[in-house]
Amino acid sequence: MFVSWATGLSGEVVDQVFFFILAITVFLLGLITFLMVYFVIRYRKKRNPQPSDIHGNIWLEIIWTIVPTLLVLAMFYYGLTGFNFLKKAPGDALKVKVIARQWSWLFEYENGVKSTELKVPVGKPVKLSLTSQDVIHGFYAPAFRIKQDVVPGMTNTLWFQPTGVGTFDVFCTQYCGLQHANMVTKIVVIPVDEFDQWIQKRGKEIEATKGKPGGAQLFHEKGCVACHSVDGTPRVGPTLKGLFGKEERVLIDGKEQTVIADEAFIRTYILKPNTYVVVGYPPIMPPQALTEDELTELVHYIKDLK
Amino acid sequence: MKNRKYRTYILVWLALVILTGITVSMAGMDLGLLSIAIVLIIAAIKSGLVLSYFMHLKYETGLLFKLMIPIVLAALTVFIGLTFSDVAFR
Amino acid sequence: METHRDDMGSKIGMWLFLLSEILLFGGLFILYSSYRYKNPIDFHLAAWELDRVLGTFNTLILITSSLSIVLSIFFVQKGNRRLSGLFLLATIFLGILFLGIKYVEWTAKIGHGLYPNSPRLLGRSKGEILFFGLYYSMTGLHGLHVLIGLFILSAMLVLVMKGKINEHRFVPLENTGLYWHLVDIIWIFLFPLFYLIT
Amino acid sequence: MTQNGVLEKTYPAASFYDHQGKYRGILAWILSTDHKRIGLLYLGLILLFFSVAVFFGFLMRLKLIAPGFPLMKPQMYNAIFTLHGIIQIFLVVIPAIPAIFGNFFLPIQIGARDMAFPKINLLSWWLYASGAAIVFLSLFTAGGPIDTGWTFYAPYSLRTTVNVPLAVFGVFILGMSSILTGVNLVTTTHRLRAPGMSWFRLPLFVWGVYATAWVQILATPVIGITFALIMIERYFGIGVFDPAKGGDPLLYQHLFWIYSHPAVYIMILPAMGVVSEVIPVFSRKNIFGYKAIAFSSIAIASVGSLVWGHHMFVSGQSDFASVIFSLLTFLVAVPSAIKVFNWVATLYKGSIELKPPLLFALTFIFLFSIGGLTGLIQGALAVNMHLHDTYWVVGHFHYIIFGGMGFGFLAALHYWFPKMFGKMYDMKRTIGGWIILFIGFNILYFPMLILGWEGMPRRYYDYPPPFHTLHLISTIGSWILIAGLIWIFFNLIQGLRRGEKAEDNPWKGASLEWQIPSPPPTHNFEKIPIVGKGPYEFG
Ligand code: HEA
Ligand code: HEA
Ligand code: HEC
Ligand code: CUA
Ligand SMILES: [Cu+2]
Repeated sequence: MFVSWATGLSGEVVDQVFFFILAITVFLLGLITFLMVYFVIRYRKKRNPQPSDIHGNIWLEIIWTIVPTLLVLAMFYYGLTGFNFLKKAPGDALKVKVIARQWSWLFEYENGVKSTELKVPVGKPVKLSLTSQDVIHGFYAPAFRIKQDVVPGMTNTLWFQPTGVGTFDVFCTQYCGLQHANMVTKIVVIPVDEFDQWIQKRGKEIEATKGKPGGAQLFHEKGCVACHSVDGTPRVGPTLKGLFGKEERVLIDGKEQTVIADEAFIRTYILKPNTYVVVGYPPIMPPQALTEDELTELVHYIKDLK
Repeated sequence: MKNRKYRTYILVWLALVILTGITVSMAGMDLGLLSIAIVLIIAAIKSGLVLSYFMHLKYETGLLFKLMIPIVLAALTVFIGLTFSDVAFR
Repeated sequence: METHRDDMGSKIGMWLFLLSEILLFGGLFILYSSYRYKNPIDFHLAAWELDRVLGTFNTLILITSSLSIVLSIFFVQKGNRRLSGLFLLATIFLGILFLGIKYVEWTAKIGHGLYPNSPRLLGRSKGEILFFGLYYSMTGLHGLHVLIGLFILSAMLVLVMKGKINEHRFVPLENTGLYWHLVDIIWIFLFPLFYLIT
Repeated sequence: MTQNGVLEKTYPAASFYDHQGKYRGILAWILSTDHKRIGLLYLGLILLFFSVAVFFGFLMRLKLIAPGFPLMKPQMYNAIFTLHGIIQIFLVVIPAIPAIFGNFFLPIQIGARDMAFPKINLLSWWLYASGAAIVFLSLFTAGGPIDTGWTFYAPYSLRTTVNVPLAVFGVFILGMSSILTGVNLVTTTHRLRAPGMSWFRLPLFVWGVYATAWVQILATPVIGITFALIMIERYFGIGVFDPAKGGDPLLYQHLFWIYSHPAVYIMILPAMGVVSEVIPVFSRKNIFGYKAIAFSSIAIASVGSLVWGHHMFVSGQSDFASVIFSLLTFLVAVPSAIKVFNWVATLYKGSIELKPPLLFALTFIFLFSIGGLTGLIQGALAVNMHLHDTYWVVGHFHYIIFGGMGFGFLAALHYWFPKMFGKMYDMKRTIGGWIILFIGFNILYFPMLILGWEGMPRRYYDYPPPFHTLHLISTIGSWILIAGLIWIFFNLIQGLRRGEKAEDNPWKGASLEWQIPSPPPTHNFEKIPIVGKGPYEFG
């Protein structure tokens, strides 16, 4: 029934704290509920017609001030130790940059390899540094019990250490607009040698293209896929299949017009999406920071989507 | 007694003008952080004068009047202080 | 049944309202102090661009208007409604003068291309953008309070002239005074924060 | 029972309903400065908004009944949870108890004829009504209903194309209404207490509302300026919250929560006051630890203003701040614990009659405890990393707001119903409705806690299939719950229409409101009473 059992060191730490506090609270809830029900039955009017006049008891007040204070301090302290662990990444951690934008994730490894899924080796600490290109997002991997908001203008960090191989969910937990619920990806934990092979292979590919990825790859990496399909199904944005040369109904400054989707049109659209709005779609496409090369590649790719 | 009050008001006004003069001339000097402190202290003195004489806080009786300004100051200090526990340690 | 009158109660109510006004500006002070802390140099530079002479002048105007309203209350309590009215008029005049100078200041700044979202401002450092963002919103909010104060003062003037406010019943005027002083106090802080600390 | 025999019922009971004032018809209500009429005006509007928001809650649950359930489009869902949150928080639970029952009963309980500023009281209601109208108006302007969540986090709220400025302007107006109500309540408590009504003879409801009123005065302006800045930002682009211009989005969150965390105590403190009122009356016994309960209200109000950062543990605020805020969060739970223990101790050796008000009050204690204890769990730094922005939080605050404040509200309504309307409802039927409500409530919200622990994020219009079962259970719970709610309110309406005439003091309460006729006459007291004993000294 449970979706995600804890995994990773962080998962174990958080669960310990969780169950510690849970135990105390369940006990207290049980106690209060029991007393409440017991008193209502024991001292109901029929059985106890004459109430006793009790105004209070200073000793009881002191006890039930001090005991809860001690309990909450214990909870705080335990939570703090876990927090200290979660916040201090070991120095030898594998470093990965995480880029969030509406509504997709991109992971960038130190050797320049980019991926839309987070592939990591088992048993090694991984340190993420998270940045956002537009609004606030939240990086959340429930199985590892870790979460960190991704705030534009700031670089936040997070670390975890997987203890077993497998594929784990990543959700976006900070509301970021229309497709917030679809801003999901995976953490794929694989054996160390498999990971090394993968990253080297991808690294070589990058070298082969001199760090210039092709259009198809850019289309994924820049997050276009979050909103555009290339197979004809409309998503948040219109499909880009067969776009080139099509006559497109667009709003320019609020006025509806027909334009031909030529190269200039596509270029402008990607650089300054607010210039046009395709009729029938919300005006929400974010502007992209692209180099000239990347732009050319992308436009080529879109032109070829027949 | 009433007339004395009249004179008090004018004196307070004079004090305010002089204090303004001091801050403005102070600001020309380059004392770094110290000048921020001095300028703010003078502003606090000025508002203290306005509060106690012009706004009569000095003459009001009752716990509520005595507590009001401390409550607000405490609230503001705490709000700024706790915000700074983030801003200054990030 | 006659509605009973509680002068002390009205005053307490007014003070409570003023407390909430202080915290309204308090929110802006939180922002100001945080951004100043993060961008000390930019704030330093930007403050040089404000006109210190006009600022000082405006400070003196508000201080003096505080005196005149307090005198207006003083005279109405003594039963001299004519003098009270005159001082009220003086307060209103000073308030208008204050807003006039603010207007000159703002138009000069806007004329220089320094206004929120202006291309010139966006070309500057982030701290300066923030400084001017805060400058406009804080002095703007303060100006709005002065403006509201002016309306209330004018209403009071009418009441004093009609004799509705007199030596037996002057709490509304006192409360107006409290409000006006608060506006003054806020300026006492705004002035050094924006014009002086450089 | 009279307070030292001073209060004699010598006058003809011309209730405030029959009062002939300047105006007739509807105007006699919406222009009335009688605190009781204003209280009922609030009641009407709040119940209206509440039913709208519950309907939205129902729609959300329906959408979430199965993965990919095609009830509505994503944008629609996003707008609905936003409206649900805004309406419930700003239009319903924040004003509910202080504005309805505080208005109606605080003056009576302290022996006053009206509030300190009756006209401002009326103005507050008008501001409330206009603020609400503006919020609703924003739904129909260009761009469609707002979709930011009730938190309006920047920079999303600055970028989205919907009409955020108008909506936050509406909330701004609501804030002004709230501040004025607070000013009125504090002044009334200070100035209009009847002779002999010393601070420690005040009913605990008055203490609760009094503490709340201070929070309203001191915290509300902060959100006022925050929302004003959002408006200015949208229209002029000053940049204070916009990271592209150097602004810091986290400062927006600080300012937002500086108000919005204390706001949760605005919701709960008056409800706690109600519970402190109901429990002694139905156990026929003085409240256990009067001063402890009174002071803990003040403690909650003041320390509660220092913990806002627990909403930001994973936002990227400094670790130092997180540690401080977590510590303070745990400490503020202690006064709540003190209250709970004192309430339970009051039952000890009482002579208890389990009538509807007491039933709701005890349910309050149970559900509030669950809500509060889940709050402790997510207040622990390490655990919050996991639970933040998941359904656990959704479960927490529904337990504590609806289970707490909601049931406190129902307790208040059933306790004072005979006094307010002069009619009695059918108590047996209330109990039937309670059973359905209680079962539905737990089926609806308990699965949310598990869902959250399993990692289901909030504000998701869709979810992966493994979460299906629990969502399904929760949705079924919402139907049961709404059935119970309809049952209970239907019963009250029946009571209004054909209930028996209520006695002046059906519960044999000792506080002042029970010493005057039901419903009260326009000026409450013929002669201002002289108070000679505490509010819970029976017999
Ligand atoms: C009426 C409203 C209300 C109240 C009273 C509370 C009360 C508390 N809340 Fe809650 N809270 C909300 C409404 C409320 N909350 C809302 C709406 C949100 C979400 C906002 C959003 O993001 O949209 C939220 C979110 C929220 C968070 C942030 C979660 C997140 O987003 O990550 C946290 C974290 O610490 C928290 C903690 C607490 C605590 C510790 C209390 C304490 O005050 C509780 C005290 C009560 C008890 C402890 C129970 C009674 C006592 C006993 C049974 C005796 C035993 C007790 C001890 C041993 C101490 N709340
Ligand atoms: C007071 C506040 C309140 C109330 C009453 C409710 C009532 C309900 N809520 Fe809630 N809800 C919120 C406040 C409230 N909600 C907030 C603030 C959010 C967050 C929004 C955001 O993320 O921005 C939220 C979010 C929220 C979500 C999560 C959305 C998401 O994250 O995707 C869901 C999902 O099912 C939900 C469901 C429901 C249901 C089914 C009901 C109802 O159908 C339940 C019926 C009512 C009761 C059980 C109450 C019992 C009785 C009374 C209250 C007495 C009457 C009282 C008065 C008239 C005051 N709500
Ligand atoms: C946040 C969602 C989103 C992302 C990410 C996004 N787009 Fe768009 N796109 C849209 C929407 C919505 C429209 C149509 C309306 C509008 O916003 O103008 C659109 C329109 C377009 C058009 C015009 C289509 C037509 O039918 O005329 C092109 C070309 C385009 N996008 C390319 C891209 C490229 C290339 C990328 C990635 C670098 C990208 N988009 C990323 C949402 C997005
Ligand atoms: Cu990205 Cu939610
Ligand atoms: Cu909180």
